[in-house]
Amino acid sequence: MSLLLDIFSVVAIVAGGFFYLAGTVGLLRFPDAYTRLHALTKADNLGLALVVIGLLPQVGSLLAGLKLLLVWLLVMLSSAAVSQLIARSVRRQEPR
Amino acid sequence: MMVPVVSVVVVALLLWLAVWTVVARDAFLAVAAFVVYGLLLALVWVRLAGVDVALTEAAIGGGLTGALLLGAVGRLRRTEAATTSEGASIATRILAALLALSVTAALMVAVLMLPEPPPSLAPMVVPAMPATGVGNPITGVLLAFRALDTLLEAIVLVIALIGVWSIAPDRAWGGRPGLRYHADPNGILAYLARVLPPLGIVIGIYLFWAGADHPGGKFQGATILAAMWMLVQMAALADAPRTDAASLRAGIVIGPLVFIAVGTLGLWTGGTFLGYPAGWAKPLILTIEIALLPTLVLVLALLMNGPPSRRAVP
Amino acid sequence: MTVDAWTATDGGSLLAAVVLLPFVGMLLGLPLGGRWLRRVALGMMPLGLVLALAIAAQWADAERPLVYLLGGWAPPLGIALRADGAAVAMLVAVAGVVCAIGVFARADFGLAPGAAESRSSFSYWLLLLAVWGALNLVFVSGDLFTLYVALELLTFAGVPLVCLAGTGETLRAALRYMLFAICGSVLYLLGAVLLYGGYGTLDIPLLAAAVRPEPIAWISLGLMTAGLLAKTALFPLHIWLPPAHGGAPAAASAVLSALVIKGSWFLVLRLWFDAMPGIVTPSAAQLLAGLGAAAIVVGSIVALRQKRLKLLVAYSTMAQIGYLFLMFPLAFEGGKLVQGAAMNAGVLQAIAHATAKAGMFMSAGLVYAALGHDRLAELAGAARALPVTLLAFAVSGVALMGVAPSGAYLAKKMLLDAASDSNQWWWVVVLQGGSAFTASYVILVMVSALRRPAVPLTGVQTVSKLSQWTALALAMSSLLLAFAAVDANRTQLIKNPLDVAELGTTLLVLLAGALLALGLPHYSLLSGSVDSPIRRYTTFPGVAFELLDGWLRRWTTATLLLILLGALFAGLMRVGHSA
Amino acid sequence: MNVETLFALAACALIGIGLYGLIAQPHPLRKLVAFNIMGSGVFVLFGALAKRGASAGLAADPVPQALLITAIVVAFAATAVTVALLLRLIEVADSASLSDKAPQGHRSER
Repeated sequence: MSLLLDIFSVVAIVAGGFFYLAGTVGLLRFPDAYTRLHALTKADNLGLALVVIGLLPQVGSLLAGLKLLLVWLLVMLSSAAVSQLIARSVRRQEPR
Repeated sequence: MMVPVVSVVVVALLLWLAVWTVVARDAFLAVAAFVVYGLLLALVWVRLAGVDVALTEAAIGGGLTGALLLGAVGRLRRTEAATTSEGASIATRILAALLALSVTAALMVAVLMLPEPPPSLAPMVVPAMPATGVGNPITGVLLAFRALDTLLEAIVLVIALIGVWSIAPDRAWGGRPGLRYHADPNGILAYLARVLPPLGIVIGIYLFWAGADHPGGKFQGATILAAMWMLVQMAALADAPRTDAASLRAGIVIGPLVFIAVGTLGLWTGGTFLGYPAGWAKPLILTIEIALLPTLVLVLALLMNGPPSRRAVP
Repeated sequence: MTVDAWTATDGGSLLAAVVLLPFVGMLLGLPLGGRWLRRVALGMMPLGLVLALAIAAQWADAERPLVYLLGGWAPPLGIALRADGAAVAMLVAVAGVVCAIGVFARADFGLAPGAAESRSSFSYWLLLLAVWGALNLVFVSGDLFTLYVALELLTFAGVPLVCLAGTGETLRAALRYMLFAICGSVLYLLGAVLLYGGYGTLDIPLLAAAVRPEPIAWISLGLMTAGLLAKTALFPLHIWLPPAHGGAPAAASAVLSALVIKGSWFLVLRLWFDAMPGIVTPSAAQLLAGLGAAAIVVGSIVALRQKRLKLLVAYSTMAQIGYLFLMFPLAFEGGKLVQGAAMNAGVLQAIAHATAKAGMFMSAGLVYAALGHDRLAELAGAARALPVTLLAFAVSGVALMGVAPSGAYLAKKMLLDAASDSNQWWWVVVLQGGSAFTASYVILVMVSALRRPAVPLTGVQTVSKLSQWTALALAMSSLLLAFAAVDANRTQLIKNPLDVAELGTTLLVLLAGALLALGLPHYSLLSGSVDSPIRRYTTFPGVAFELLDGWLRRWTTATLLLILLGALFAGLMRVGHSA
Repeated sequence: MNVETLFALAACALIGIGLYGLIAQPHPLRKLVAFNIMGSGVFVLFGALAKRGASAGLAADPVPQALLITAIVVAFAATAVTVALLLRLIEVADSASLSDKAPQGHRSER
């Protein structure tokens, strides 16, 4: 059982790392602010989710698990809000 | 002992970011790199077994300092070109680089010659901890053995705030600090500023409360609470406070005053100043921490706000 | 080191009280605000003076340094407050000067009944209390990290005093001061960190017992000394001093010049004499005093070249700071730094300077307030309009020159004795030359002010009588300081000022000063003319020194020199120990 | 080599990098950033020394760690005062230059 859980964790975290990598490559390679935001928010949120899910079987207590979920929730909330703000500010600066 | 690869990678990234911060052509890029640097630094602290320091660094060193510098960068764009043209000559740069290198080399020599076994006060801290009634040795140092430093630190913050206020324009004295924020009341920022603070306040108070026995404490908690207040201001849900408000000023000084009062209580009950009567250490330490919390939240947020800049009476 | 250093003595709690009293005043004044600010500040001043005097009495009774263990925790775990003779003397002197400055500033920073709280009054009184508390902490703290916090307190309180006027010029001076001072602090902190790594303590007596001549100690002491010199503005690190001290309001300049710089200077004293006397070498002390000598020459000559009175006084502060470092090479006995007559002379010099310089800045400020300007070339008639003020200026100048029975005189005598005892004749030259330089700018100001104006002065504003007399009182206390400072077995040090040898020296000093005052300034003292064939040659050195000063006060030069000096000090400690 | 030595050596390099920026960068804000880099170098050095001092069952010497928290807060206060001064200078004088020859301000607002 614990071996299965360990394998699950490794797979989930490696997958999460892959999404982070993809998001970062997108950030560096995409041509404009909108596409960069697109790469960053989508890929990183998924990456973080996978890392958190991968870590959940490894935590010792319920409280620690709840803290991990809280971290996830907070990052989702702030990254969603901040990417909105960035996109709006980019659009405001564009010539119409 | 082998050095973990992660540490080597962190060090390499840290140095690269530091160089980038110093040589970047544009001030905005430099400050942005500095913010990332501050977050990376928090990782360094975790690797150095300093979770308390990591929290402080992430909250104050990276977070507040970074936000302060980012705010400043936006407002000095127009002076940047003129000042950059006063740059040092190539010869000066080479000389500066040589000197900096030799300082680094001398320090490295000193570091490699540090004594073995390393001196440490940990063996003295551990047996003294029971007398303080708290479980986190860092809290013990900050509020019992070296309580004077912590009291002075709170006073430093108050003096820094007086200093920041003192450069206000005369016409704005007593008025509100900083810019008046305008934001769409139904926009995403306002949404965030409504959803996040309840959660942030709980987390801030949790960090504060955990500080007695676990990593965390008043500074880390106060920073989060101050950040929540800043968020509400930026979303234009509430304005910055008037700097002549009596309640605000009382909140600013309550922490150090209670600290001094508790210290004097120790003197009065036959001990020494800042000494805690036997058995009373933990409640008194908690009293000090609770009194310091409003001071820290207010001063940290007001330092971010800057000097009063809007007329008191419109 | 005896066990005395870590056992609490009677009356130790007074040390905690003297540190906290000004801060309590500040913390109460902030919420009370308005007219209460001045009341609270002025109320704290006599209390602080009484506390300082009580500490002095306790110290004299105990015949040993006072020690207090905060919270009952002994170093290295806890923090000890200690007051030795030097600390007690500085505590009393600073309390006295703060009281006088408070009385002087009453008029400038008061509020009329019913008036709204003003920015300058709020800032001035709270910052004055903060400076005072920070200084007391510097004098009595026995822990290098607490001293770091004290230094930062002093900087954060001192910098805003520079820009109370709020003009671009003063803001720039304040920013420059702040940036340079935090460079100094970070070097100091770096040194303290290395010392902790090497010896596991930050307590000064424990450190003195543990420290060994090895790279870590040399590097730490070099870094910390350089950092502190930057905060003290010793030549060539005076980048921030002239505009900062010259641009602030008089009551603030007096605080900055008489008090704030003494904090970091005192810390150099603590480090060299108390924390690491075994590490310091004579050659490093020669360098330190050499910088002091250079400060006297450059500061005085550039002072003579100034067109404004306040800037002249600011540059004279730069020169006088040099004087404070002359005692270091004279305090060696058998190759070791010892706390003896030379160190006492240094502390006495600092107190004499604090009182006289505060008086001088006050008089300069009063001249400015009365005439509406402080241009030296247009001072004619000022002495007639403001006799008490100009008398205060003259008395301060005479006290600084080292004429009997001033504190500076006694200090100079003790240093001259030490110099001839240790066969360091060159310091005799510097000490006497310094007096001549001081004489020169006092003569320049007095002759300008005593001259009859071409057209009678009109529109002279009345200035507070109390402020004028306060300036004079401070100047007089500096002039009479020798009587207070001398102990029974040293009375022979004060000679009759009319004695032939004494009078001869004084006259020689005055003559040299007069010659300098004739040759160097922008305009001729005799004719008032700006340009003549002879003046082109006599003013040449002045112009050259002005250019040098301007170059040194560039940011890159100053920071490079800061690092170089740190390296030089570390190197000289190293060289002294390999020999 | 162990972790604390690695970080201590890196800290020395950070101090050097910050020092260079302090000397060579003309803009006050850049100097301030460099000051923060240099300061963090000093802090990391202290932290590495604390880790070296791990003993008596603690993972690090708690005294330097407690002092570090104080030092970080003091450095923040220094940054806040400097930023406020700089922004006000720009407001009044329309220039951020530290040189004596810079414009002295055209507005007489007080």
